Amino acid sequence: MTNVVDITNLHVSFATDAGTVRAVEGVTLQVAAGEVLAIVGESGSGKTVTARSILGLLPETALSSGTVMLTRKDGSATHDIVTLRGSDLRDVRGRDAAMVFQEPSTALNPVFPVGWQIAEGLRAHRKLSDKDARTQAIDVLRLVGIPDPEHRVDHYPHQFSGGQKQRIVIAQALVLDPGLIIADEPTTALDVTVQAEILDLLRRLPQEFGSAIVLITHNMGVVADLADRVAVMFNGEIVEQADVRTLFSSPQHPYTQRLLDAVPRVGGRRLRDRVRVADELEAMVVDESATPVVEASDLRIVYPGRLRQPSFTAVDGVNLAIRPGEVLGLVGESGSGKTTIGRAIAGLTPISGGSLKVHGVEMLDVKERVFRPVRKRIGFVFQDPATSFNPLLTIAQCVAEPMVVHGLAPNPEEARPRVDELMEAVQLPKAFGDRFPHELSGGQRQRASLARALILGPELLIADEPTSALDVSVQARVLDLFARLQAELGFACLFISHDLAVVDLLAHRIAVLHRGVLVEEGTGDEVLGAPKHPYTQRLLASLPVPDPIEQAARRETWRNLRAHG
Amino acid sequence: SGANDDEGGDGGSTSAGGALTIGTTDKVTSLDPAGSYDNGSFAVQNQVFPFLMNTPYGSPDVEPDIAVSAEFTAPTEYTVTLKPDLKWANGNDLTSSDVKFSFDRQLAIADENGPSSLLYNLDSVDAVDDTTVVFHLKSENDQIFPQILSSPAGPIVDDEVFAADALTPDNEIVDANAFAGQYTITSYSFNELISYEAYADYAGVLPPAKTAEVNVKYYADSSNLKLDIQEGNIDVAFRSLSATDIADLSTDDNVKVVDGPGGEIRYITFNFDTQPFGTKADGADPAKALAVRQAVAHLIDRAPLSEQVYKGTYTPLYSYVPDGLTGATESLKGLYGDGDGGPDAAKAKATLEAAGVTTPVALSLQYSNDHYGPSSADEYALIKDQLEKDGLFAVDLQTTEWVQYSKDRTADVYPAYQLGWFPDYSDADNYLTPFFLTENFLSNHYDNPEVNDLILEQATTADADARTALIEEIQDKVAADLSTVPYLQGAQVAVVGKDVTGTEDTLDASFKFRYGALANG
Amino acid sequence: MTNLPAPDATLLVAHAGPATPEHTSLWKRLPVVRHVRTSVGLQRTMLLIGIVLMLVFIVTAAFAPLLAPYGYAQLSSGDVNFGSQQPPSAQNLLGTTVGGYDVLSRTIWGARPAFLVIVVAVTLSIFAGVALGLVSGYFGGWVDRVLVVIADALFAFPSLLLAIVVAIVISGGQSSMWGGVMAAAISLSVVMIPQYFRVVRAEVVRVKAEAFVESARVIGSGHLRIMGRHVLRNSTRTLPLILTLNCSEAVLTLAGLGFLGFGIEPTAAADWGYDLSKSLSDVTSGIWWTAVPPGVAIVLTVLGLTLVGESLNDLADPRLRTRRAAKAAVPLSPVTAVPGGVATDRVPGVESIDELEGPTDLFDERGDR
Amino acid sequence: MTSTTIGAPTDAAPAPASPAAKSKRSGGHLGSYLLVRFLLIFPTIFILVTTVFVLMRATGDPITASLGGRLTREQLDERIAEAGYDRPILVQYLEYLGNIFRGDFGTTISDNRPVTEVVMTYGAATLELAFYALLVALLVGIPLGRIAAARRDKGVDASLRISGILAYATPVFFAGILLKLIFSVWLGWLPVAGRASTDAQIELQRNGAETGIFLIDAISTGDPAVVLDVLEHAILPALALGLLTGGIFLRLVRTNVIGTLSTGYVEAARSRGVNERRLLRQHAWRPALVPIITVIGLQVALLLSGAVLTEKTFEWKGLGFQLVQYLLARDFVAVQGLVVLLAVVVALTNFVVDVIAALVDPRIRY
Ligand SMILES: Nc1ncnc2c1ncn2[C@@H]1O[C@H](COP(=O)(O)OP(=O)(O)OP(=O)(O)O)[C@@H](O)[C@H]1O
Ligand SMILES: Nc1ncnc2c1ncn2[C@@H]1O[C@H](COP(=O)(O)OP(=O)(O)OP(=O)(O)O)[C@@H](O)[C@H]1O
Ligand SMILES: [Mg+2]
Ligand SMILES: [Mg+2]
Repeated sequence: MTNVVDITNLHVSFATDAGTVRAVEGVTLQVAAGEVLAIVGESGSGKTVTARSILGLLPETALSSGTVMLTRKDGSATHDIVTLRGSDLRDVRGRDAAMVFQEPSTALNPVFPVGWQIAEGLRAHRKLSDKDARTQAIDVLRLVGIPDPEHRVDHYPHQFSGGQKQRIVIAQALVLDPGLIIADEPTTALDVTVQAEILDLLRRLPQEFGSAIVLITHNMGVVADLADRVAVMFNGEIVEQADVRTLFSSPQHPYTQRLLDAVPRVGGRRLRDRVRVADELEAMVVDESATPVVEASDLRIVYPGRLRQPSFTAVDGVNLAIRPGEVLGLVGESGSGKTTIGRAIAGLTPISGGSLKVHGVEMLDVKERVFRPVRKRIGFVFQDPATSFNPLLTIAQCVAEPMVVHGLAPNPEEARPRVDELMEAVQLPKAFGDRFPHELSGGQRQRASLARALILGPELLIADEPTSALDVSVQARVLDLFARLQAELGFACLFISHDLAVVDLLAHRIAVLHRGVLVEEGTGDEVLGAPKHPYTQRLLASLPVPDPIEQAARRETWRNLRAHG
Repeated sequence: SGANDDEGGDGGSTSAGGALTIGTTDKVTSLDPAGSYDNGSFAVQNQVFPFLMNTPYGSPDVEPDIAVSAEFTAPTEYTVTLKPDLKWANGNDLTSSDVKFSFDRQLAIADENGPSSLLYNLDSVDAVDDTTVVFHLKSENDQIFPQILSSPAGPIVDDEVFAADALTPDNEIVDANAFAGQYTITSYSFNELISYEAYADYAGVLPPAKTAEVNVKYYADSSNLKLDIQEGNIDVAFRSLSATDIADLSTDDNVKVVDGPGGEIRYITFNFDTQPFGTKADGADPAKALAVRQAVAHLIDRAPLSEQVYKGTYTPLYSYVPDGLTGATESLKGLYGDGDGGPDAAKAKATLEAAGVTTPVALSLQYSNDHYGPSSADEYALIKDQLEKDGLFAVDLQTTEWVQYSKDRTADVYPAYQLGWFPDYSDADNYLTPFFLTENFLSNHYDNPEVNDLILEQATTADADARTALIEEIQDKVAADLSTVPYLQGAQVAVVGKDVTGTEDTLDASFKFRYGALANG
Repeated sequence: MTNLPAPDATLLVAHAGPATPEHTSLWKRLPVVRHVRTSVGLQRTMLLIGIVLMLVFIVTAAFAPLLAPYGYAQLSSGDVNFGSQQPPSAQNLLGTTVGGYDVLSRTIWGARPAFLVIVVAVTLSIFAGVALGLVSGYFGGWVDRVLVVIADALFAFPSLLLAIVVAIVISGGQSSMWGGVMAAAISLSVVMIPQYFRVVRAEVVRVKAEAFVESARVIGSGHLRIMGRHVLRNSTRTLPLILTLNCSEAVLTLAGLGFLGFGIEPTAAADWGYDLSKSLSDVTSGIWWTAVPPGVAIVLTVLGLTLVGESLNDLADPRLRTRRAAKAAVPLSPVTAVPGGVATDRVPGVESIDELEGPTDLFDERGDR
Repeated sequence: MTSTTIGAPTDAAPAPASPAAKSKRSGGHLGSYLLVRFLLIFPTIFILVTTVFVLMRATGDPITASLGGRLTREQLDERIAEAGYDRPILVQYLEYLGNIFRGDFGTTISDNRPVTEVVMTYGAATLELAFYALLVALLVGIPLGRIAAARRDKGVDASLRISGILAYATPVFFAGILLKLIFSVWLGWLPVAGRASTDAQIELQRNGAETGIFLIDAISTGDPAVVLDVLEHAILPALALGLLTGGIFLRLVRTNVIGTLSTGYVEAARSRGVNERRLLRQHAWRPALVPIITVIGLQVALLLSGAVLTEKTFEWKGLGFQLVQYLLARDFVAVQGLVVLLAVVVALTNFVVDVIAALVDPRIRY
């Protein structure tokens, strides 16, 4: 079999304000026709740069050397992209290799109909009438599974759902029938359930169109699901290349091993157990009879509508309780109301009906004055560590802020000893306290965020997707730390995540939310081991597991579920 | 004749049939004489409305216009007999009823912008028969009244067109062709363009218009007026070009700069209450106050004001009544300065010393930056310089926008300030009565009973020579008191194409610019 | 502690991101200094040209008495009268004006009132505008809506006309230098307050939704503390830009006021706009030296200020900055301004549709511009 | 290519709770959106009128303005009282609002003309000038802005931007006199000032000059010489004001196009081989248009500001220039009338701009 792309000794560096940044250093890589190659590796390791080099899509500030030989699907021509310029380069783009971008919403032009946008690719490569272009666009839309394509072809991107948008982006790549499709994190922006659909679509491309795929992803489950071969990148180099099964079963390079080890799995060993074993902590027994820290009954939260827009019920009749020392995992797909519940407990969103008691305070029509003392006893960890710190304050000042606000310290300086204590607890060097948030990495910031949440010794912690913005390996560390601290300090916790595996690692009990309704609740084993509600089942089935063999089996289950659901 | 004003340079004779185009930066407020009291509007009314009294070309004195006679028939009765068979341009008869109507409505409407205040002495009007009108006056033998009949309060209007108790819109007047002056208006675009056509049946004191068709363009910016006359796009530019423009144009062979006496004067007013040592100021002392005024009069150097600031478009003025009017003197010339019109610092110093005034005298001087043309600032910068040069004064020069200025000056806020005056009619009285009576519009608390009586006397003195003598005496007396210090008199300056004739007929002491006198080529 | 990995060095360093985790000195973090440092190529050249012009302007204003050969209201030197409209000579290097002043001296002195007007106007408006924008954007509600409509209405009114009205109200036209400066400055600030208001409010609305403000709320900070400590300082990003653009607007408005007869009394101060307007009739009479110097001074000052403003804008906006780092594609909500007005340069994103949802958002959306 | 459908769509109809549903608008949305926008015109006008009323009363009265140099204090006071300007300001305000509400704008104090007529004549003139200037600004700003964006940070870009700033930095009255010197005096190509030559204007006048927009009036005379004349007169003012605004537009277009040029969708189109020209003219241009149009709408206010100076410089007897005159005369009635017109124009422009933006941007349209 011929190689669609053959990269030899590729070096890419960027000129930046801070000097030259070497992004890719000596990558050599081949992709055979019809093959799916996954590139994995931590953030910043050069995956995207490598992929973009294949299309010559690097910015002007980039300097590349080496060769990238790209062969046309019918084998009629081969070009070295590194040296190609101008119209020759344009001729190759889209026809020999096409790209599927990560964010479907930014990859589509908001002011043109999708049909027009698909036809643009065709028009760039050959002359054809508007009518033909439209026919082709409709055909390809149908191929990628957009219903009623004759009609939808004239719609604008915002009229499609996220999954559909990603299908359209794939259609744009497909319509030119390229020999290679480069998909850079094609599902990261999507919900698990939607992700499964897109993966299903991608999986069929090599078989039915004979296109090879270069797939870049963080998600080892996706790799297991889709890839034939895997290349692992680290610091701009490829440290390991192997057949997918080989890689998963016997990773060679230490980095690969660490990477695979960091991937959370449903039903894997629970972190809290691990922590307990390691530190010989007492098993924390959740006292079922203790007064719950949080108790919701028939909780309703409605976002008021505006100007002829109906109001929107985000949370509808939810009953739940969190007891002291208990970690409750809250899962559900995007928009199901997880954050809303978390915010309601923290007093950020008013509730509209039912009852919600937090530390015994009824939140319905609560006055800030009444709730303020309670705030001391609640910690909150936000999803995105980058934005949850005031960029103008140092980490120490940020972490000390709760103490100052609650009068426990007159100013951030006085609070410093306690801040240092907590920095240590979250395993950050004390000196980091004097840095500004942007001077920390994502994982470090999230630790600092944890420190801030814990500084007042809260009895309840609300963590809204605290690790979803982090890399797998970093996520693993933060989760570890989290579990350890929980075991040590014994706070109750509402742990919100869309990732079942993550929740399973930490939570005593798991609650599944679907469109504002709590569909299932129970221990991890109950909910994830033997889900009763079809939604939970589907959710579980759409989750790709980082194991090629097991994933192949799950895929079947998922197909069946979908066929019947 | 189409659009052809863009080829410039051929002397403005491009208008067809000898039509004359005049440019001006004046503004019209209203065609209706009851609704306007300003130069721009009066300039138009002057061309198109008849008057009972008017000034013939070249004279400052009034004569009956559409009347055969006008005289006092009793001490408070002024009787005017109209010429017979007068017609308005629209065919209506012009009779005594129009005359009565015109003055009655002035008094009835008494518009805030109107000149009805000029009719202070008019009690009532009787139309005795078709050609006879009797004005009943409040005070006897008013020698000013004939002048008033030629003033902005004097135009006669058509009683079939104008409303009796409200202002009549310009367009209605034009549409009704209610004119009977040298010209009628054929096309009227407010403050943009007015087209005139000579009125064939004009029956006034002036000769028939020399040019049948006249267009007047209104400019907002004098530099455009200048460029247009320079480029030959217009034939006449009258009021107001900047001194620089005039100086430049006078070197231009394609145009002529012509001038005549002007009625406009500039003077510094002293507030007798608040000026240094004034009656309500610190250390009030009339003698010292007078010394201060005299010192100012000694120090002012009119020649550079005229030459440097106004490039000769204003000339030095040494009395209250401007040159060109009957009775004008040069009272201040002998009394102050070097006796020859120049300044004299030594005299000023001596005067102040004699009165025991310590120098420098702090003098707060105000001028209006927007009412008397763009050069006021330069004018007063120079005056400040002149007063301060020898260390006798320390001038605090300030300027204020006109409306505030008008309020402040009468509210005794300004110790000394700029004013200007443009006459309502060309008689010396118009430069005396408003200023130096005890109750005057200056409200500067100047009060000289002798002057007051003399002014009232001249107004009722029928004998012309005796009246002139009185007027001269008043000027001398006020010059000694220095209620105000006059220093400049505006010349009427017109810039005309090199073929335009007749300007000498109208640039006279009547201060009325009459288009009918002009001809092109 | 066997199983729990200690924070290992590779991880920390690998994720430190492109910004070196070093303390940058305060000096280097100052707005303009930082911008010069981060700029390159033509962008840097333009910024530097702007800064040089601005410095020349400031230095001239500060040292006018030393730089100018004569006083601004001096009509003669020794016993020699300068005379009016004299061409350039050894005595008067750039000739004299119609009023008999030395053109060069007045042009140099003219930097002063321009500078003062700028300083006073900006000080007056920035505090009021920022405070109103902060409160309005933070609390929202009806007060906010009303303020936004008022600001928009004032914004819609031609600024020069407003300046005239205010000039009349304040001082009845100008007289003394301070009177003139204050009148121009106050009238300008009437027009500028809405601009600061809009910009700051838009930023506040954006910042208010940021997680760190939420986190301040969660820990129970009071409104005052949140506004002062968290929101305000993070909402001043676009101020330097608006500031420089307003400065150029101030210079131009002053010139316009001068043209319409509201300039500063020439014996009180030298005012470029006033001098320029006085020299218009000179231009048509072939006297170039009275008009060109104040005209060029205005143009260069505005050019300098605008260049600085534009460069700051370009550098603040990652989409406009040359050679931005790849990771710098942080989705800032880019509010930029155009001379004379504030503009959105927002890339239409998905979120903008949400802003069109209801009345509140209509205001939000406008506030952005 | 086979024609099998891949992947059955379960996400075809977006779940109501999904964020995608948020951006799905019912058809009536545009309508109510525009309605709100339209209704905003009224508070804007109200605020402007009130502001101007208060400010104007604070500046003095029309009687002092016109007769302050002629009458004594007592005579002035008497006349002021007669005209009712000494009454409590609130009474005057309510009376004024009442009149406006009844559609009675009154007649001007200083020159006794119906305000509606004043507004029509001068409004038409300014509208005409603004239209020409906008045309120039668009013709200059858009193509040059696009060129600058495409050649960003190259020499062309820098010189275009600096020219743009210079156009904006030169006071319009100064630029105006230079233009006049060059084109009217030295070259003799164009008239110095005014909206039409004397003869043409007389012809227009005779023909009724119905609309006050000279170009339309000229066309309705059917005399090509008049049309030509009117157009000739418009060139310099349009250039002076248009270049100033064009400089701003150039910058605006540049910034926005650069912004969209670096977006994901342009990048995506590039990755499919679409050429740079097309990227600039289609893919980057349309999305950039929405903010550009919005800001252009806001520039109308600035344009009117500039018009004050331009009108005076070029004898274009329009609204801005007259407003200054009336202001100096303290003619409340006239100023307020003109301000109402101004507010309506600005508010309407913003409204129209929003409609256009809605038409360009499907996310608002649907
Ligand atoms: N335009 C650019 N200018 C400067 N540096 C760049 C640029 N693009 C990428 N880099 C740098 O090159 C390195 C590799 O980046 P790349 O985008 O390929 O990482 P990645 O592996 O795709 O990471 P992620 O998983 O976060 O997408 C990074 O250090 C990045 O900062
Ligand atoms: N302020 C708001 N006004 C109106 N609707 C809102 C608001 N905030 C959230 N919603 C809607 O409420 C629903 C639940 O939102 P929520 O943020 O709780 O979801 P989530 O489960 O946290 O989703 P994700 O996983 O994407 O974070 C969504 O449909 C969202 O669009
Ligand atoms: Mg990447
Ligand atoms: Mg959420």
